[in-house]
Amino acid sequence: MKFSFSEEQDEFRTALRRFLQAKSPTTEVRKQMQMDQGYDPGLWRQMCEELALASLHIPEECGGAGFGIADLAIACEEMGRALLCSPYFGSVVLAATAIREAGSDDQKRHFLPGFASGETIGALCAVEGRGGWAADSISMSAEKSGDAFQLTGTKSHVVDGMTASLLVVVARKPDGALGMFIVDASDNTVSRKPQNSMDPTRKLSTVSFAKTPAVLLTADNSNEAYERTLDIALACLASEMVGGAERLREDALEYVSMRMQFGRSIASFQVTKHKAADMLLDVELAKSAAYYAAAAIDDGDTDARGVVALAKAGASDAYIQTAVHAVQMHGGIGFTYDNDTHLWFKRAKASEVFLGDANQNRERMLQNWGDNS
Amino acid sequence: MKFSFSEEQDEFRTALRRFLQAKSPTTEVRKQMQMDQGYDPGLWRQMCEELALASLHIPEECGGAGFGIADLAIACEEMGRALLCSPYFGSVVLAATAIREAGSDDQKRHFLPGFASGETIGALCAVEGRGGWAADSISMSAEKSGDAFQLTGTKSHVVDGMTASLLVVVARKPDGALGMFIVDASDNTVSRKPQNSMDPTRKLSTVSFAKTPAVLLTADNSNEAYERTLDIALACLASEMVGGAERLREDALEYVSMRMQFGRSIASFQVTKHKAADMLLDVELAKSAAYYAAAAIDDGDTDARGVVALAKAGASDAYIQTAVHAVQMHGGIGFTYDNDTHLWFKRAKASEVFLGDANQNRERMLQNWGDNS
Amino acid sequence: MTEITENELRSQVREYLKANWDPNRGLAEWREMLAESGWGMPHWPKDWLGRGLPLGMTAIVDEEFNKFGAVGAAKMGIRVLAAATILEHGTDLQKEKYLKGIMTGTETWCQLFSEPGSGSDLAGAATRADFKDGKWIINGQKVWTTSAHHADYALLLARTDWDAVKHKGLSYFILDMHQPGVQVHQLKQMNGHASFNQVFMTDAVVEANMQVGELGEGWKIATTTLMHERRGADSARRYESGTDRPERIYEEERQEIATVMAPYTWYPQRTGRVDLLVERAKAMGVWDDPDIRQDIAKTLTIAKSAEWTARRARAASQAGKPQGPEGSIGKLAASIVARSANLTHTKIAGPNAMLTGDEDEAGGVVAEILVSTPAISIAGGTDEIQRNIISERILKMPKENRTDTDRPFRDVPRNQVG
Amino acid sequence: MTEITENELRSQVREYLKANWDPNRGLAEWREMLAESGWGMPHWPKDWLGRGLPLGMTAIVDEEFNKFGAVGAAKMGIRVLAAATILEHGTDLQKEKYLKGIMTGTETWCQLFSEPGSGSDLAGAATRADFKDGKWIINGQKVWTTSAHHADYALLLARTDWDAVKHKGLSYFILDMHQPGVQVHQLKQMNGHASFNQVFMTDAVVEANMQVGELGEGWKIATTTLMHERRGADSARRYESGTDRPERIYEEERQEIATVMAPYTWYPQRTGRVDLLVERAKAMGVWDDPDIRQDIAKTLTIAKSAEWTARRARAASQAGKPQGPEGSIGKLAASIVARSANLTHTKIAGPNAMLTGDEDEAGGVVAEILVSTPAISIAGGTDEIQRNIISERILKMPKENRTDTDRPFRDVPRNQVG
Repeated sequence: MKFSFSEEQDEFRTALRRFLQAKSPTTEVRKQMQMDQGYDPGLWRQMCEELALASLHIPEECGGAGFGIADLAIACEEMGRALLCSPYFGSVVLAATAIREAGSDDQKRHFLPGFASGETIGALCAVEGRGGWAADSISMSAEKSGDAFQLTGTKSHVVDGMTASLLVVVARKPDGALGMFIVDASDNTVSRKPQNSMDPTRKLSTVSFAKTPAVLLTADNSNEAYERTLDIALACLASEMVGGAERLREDALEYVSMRMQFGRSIASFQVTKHKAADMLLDVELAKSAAYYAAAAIDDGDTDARGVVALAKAGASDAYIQTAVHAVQMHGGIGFTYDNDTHLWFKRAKASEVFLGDANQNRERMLQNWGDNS
Repeated sequence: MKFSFSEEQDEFRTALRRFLQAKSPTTEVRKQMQMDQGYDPGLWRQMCEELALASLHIPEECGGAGFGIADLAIACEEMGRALLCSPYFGSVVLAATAIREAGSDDQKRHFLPGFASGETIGALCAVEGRGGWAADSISMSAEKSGDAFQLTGTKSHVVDGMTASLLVVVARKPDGALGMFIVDASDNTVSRKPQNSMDPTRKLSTVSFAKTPAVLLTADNSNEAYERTLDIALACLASEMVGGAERLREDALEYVSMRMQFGRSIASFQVTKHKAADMLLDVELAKSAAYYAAAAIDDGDTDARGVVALAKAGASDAYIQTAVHAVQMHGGIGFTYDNDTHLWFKRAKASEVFLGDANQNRERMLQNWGDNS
Repeated sequence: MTEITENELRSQVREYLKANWDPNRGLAEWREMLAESGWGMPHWPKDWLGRGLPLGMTAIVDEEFNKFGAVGAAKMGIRVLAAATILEHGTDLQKEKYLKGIMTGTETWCQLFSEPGSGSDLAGAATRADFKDGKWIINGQKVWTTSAHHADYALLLARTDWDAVKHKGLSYFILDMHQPGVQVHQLKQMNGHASFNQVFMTDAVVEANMQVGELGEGWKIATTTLMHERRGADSARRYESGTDRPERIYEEERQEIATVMAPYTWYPQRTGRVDLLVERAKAMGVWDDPDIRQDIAKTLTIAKSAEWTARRARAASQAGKPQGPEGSIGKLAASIVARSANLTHTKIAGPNAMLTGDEDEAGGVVAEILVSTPAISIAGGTDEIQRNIISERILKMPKENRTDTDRPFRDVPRNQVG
Repeated sequence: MTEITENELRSQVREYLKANWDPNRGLAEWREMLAESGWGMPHWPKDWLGRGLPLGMTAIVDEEFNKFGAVGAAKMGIRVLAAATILEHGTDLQKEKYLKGIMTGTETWCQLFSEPGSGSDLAGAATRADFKDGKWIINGQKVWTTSAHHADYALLLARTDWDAVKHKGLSYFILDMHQPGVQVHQLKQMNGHASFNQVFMTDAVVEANMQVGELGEGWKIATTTLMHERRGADSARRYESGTDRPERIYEEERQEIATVMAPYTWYPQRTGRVDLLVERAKAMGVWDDPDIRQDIAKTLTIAKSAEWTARRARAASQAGKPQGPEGSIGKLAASIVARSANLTHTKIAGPNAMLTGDEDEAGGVVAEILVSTPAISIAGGTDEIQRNIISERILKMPKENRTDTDRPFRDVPRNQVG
């Protein structure tokens, strides 16, 4: 379903949007983003228990709902729209996906039920320094220690790293290929430090390991499990971004429709109208790509990786462009802290480079471009 | 004088503009562009004899006026504005400059007076196939033959190649460095074929050599003479391009100011006004860079090469953007053959890649970027 | 109209074709038979060469024709708009006179709406129709007419009342193109093609009974014509290639298609031909150039996103869902795609972007792209008009204050056309 | 005013400074002396603390002061606009009362023009001034005020006639900021700084003799204030760093500068800091990345071109030539440069663009760029207003039809401000 959603999906979206409107208004976003923890555990429990949101793409045999990435992406889109403060992306989209893609059946059955119920909060540790998410930027190596492994070094830009109880660490196996390793976050060889994040609604941290015991996820011997994890995360991020972009677009339109200048509605000025039309175009195009990308993963398309990268590159450009326009359409008030526009602007800015910027994803796109795409 | 022109320069520009308005209206441009020769020899004689246009940057001791590149660039700007059909760029800007930069004093005294008087029409043969103007794309090698050299191979994209009596050919010397060689165009080992040019106001051809005798210009042993020739040509081209862009901008503005739609002047629509403002910005910025670049060469600035490349990159983007806007502002009529807009549009299109496109010139710019630019 | 099931319909068509189809017949003869039987335009009324079938069922008839390899009625070009307009607003006399020639393809139509003086403002038409001695005398100039040079009749919008407001003073006529008062000139475009005509009318004559609908209702009727045009844009202008079978009727059909399609050979190029980018980059040896790769990827990103947006819109309409905004932005997106593709093709071609015709390595295709894409943001509604429409109809933003619709048209400032 | 030659002037200044300058004096004491001698504001009239020198000659005085290392009169902030306005439109009483405090720096001023309800439309001010019992009673809200929280006086634009048309109902006042009816709140921006204030006036009082110029002429006077602001924008807001010499008067000057400049520490960042691009790319190890190089070069191209355009404008005005269009596009160009620089810095920073404050490798500077550039296309006239100005004033295109200037202001639709 690359071009439409099922009735169930539409209903799911409507219900979730209503839920987030009630639970995550910007007053609540502002409250959570100023706290270290960065989210409301009560709300998290409600999300997981009442709406089963953490279980969406986790296989049924692991306690999940067994839905596809398209469903996960709907959840992300709505969360991006509401700018929900939550460990959802870090734990469900990144960490759980990594285990889903790299874990053996036993490992999945052991770890994933905790994610599905929301009891486990995980985080994916991939980036080193300023290196980014690309596989070839990752050099931490896992030392063999008896049957298990030991990790040493520091990961940065770890989303929800401070709140996670379980860490999935990307590191090189003795054979040089990337492996993903499970680490208990409470191990006393693990030290964590919050990073000052431009987007305070998404908490980042560094995580350091010093001969930390780690369990290799064993289902996949190549870099592929990590790459697939990235694909899924990129598709979800693209959806989250178009959700935010659409919200910005709608709010800016509402603002200019309400405001007068020179004795007439600001929305009546032709340049405002044309800018609003361009914003609609930007957001709708990015949306179509995000929807297509998530469905391409579910459909197992051979060119899914290229298409996903396209969606993220498109979302990067569209989100920040929309945010810039949205501030501008608000005029001076749009640059103030009390106006909500900057909350999404900062998410747009951080998302621009999260999981690779538009340039990098365009290159990833062409390297994985199907002939018949 | 990077930021202003002298009174003499202003007067020169005014006189030349008036001359070209009279001699090169678009009716004349349309007439010349349909002919093989592509220019009016009578007008060429008048330009050279009455206005001494071909002599501007040729040293006084070689029969020239001994002016600088800034003056040459003014001429090019006005010719670009008028879309003059003339071998000026091919002969004066490219070929004469090559001799000026690479010739020994004797050689200059021998060849340049003919250029200055307009009797000699030259052409620079540099490009091979689809390779472009960059030095490392040129591989034709000059064979030593006694005291002289012999050339074999084909050059393409030769501006005014069909009408030239003297050819300057860029080829590799036995030591591998680029040399520039003088060839008599009427030698029976030289064969020429017109290329079908997108911009019919600037004629292109291929020129083939078969053991053609050639004289090396001997003042410079490195690639530098060719690179300096390129610098000067790029600066002149940038000026020519901003001249054309400004004309397009003015004509489009005049058109919308004259035309009514929905019972009001098209120029009264806010989006038309804002587009016109953006066009002014584009053209003025590109103009400033073109002026600065030409003066930087005259001033012998160490970062002149980078600045010249900047000017061409800026002009490439500004000219085609202006042309696209100009067609659009004319509406359907702007897409017709009878309307003049397309004449400049095609010049803009061809100029976009002439002497390297914007990407290539941006790279050339950074490779030659001064720290204090 | 009695209800008919799909299966019944299919077997009726098959039966008819089995009995009558013969590819060695002449095209005109065959279409005469179709007119008589009603199978050529089965959704037309029974009284008027059709079978009164619901429009939704014509696809079934088409399918059966295709299975049989049978040629259908003439449907390309303006003729279908003419038929729709005449069927809806025409008199019996007009239906009698024109419908058969339309469907058999023996008579060709063009549309005389746009004027050089009014551009995107179709309702600003200033061609005069004056009633003198029982006839309409037409004076004025039309432009952007496709195929006027071989058209027999035209749908004409002309002003009959200069004291009425803009939209109320226009009337709708059928103009016989074969008369001394009608001069047709080809209008050459910047890409060298001549897809359109200018039509000059100097005391051209329309008989009184060739006026369509009520006097002063011309704009309303033209709007329905335009609606049919938009609806049919996909099918009428698609690149029909016919079939290469050898029999006589196919040969005649191929000629017909070639004539109708002649003005459109460059249409694929005005879209920017994103489909050629990767192939051209490889052919020119720049597929590994990182800067060009970025340009290609950027262009592909908007092009694919636009394509998927169009498919989202189609999926929604097929599912009977209310159409979202995604349906209205296609035209504007196409402009952006074409512009981006133009610049990327230029960078890929490098120095060869300066060449054209047979010098161009892609046989002239790339050069044609480079000088054709500007059309896409003008033809069929400029980008500016599209943005007006999107902002007003989709985003419900206020309309521009109009000063041209509230006064007699003669008092509205307008362009003088030479 | 007697003519004086440049040399005479120079020797007069030198003589005065030789006799009086002492860096160990207090700043206030020294400026009292400057006020008395007329050397602090030599272009002010002789009767009003100046020497009646032509404006063009003040640069010579400044030069001599600089050579001596002598501190001049207080010139930063809104004070120069206040002085210019009072000198031009004020009463003798007003000059008497305010000019000295302005030039000695002992009293600080702010400007209360903009309102939350009218944005770019300054003349749409709806703050009321009602005349009651011999005083003006002010009610309303102002915004985007710099330094209101430590200002002593304000230049105030308020509406005195609601039946007059928009531009004719405003009057100009001097408001004493130290009164209970005036409340100042800091206005925090999205980048965390608080450079501006909101000012709430609730039955604030202006004595009758503190109204400036004629009643109803407020807009006209405000326009001259704004003209002075634009003219002085370069000098008043430039990043004065003072000197680091140890003597008392320099220390006091440094404190003064620091106070005035406090709101502006992030101003360099809102320009996008093109100057840091190459350095940051090298520091982050991406100077060889071809895609990033293109982005850097694109940004540098527009930035340098804009800089050279500004210098062309300056050269023309210095040569006394009529200013061409190049003078009017600087503000708009700055927006484009800042936007491009923001995106390029983002790509250079890579993942670290997600960090801020001390996490940012450039000590917070890059992060501050990323969230500050949106201000440049809004503050001091939005991009949209700039484009209106360019098209109307430079390109002479028609003005937008106004519906707010031809009727009593009370009938003009406007925003309700909470």
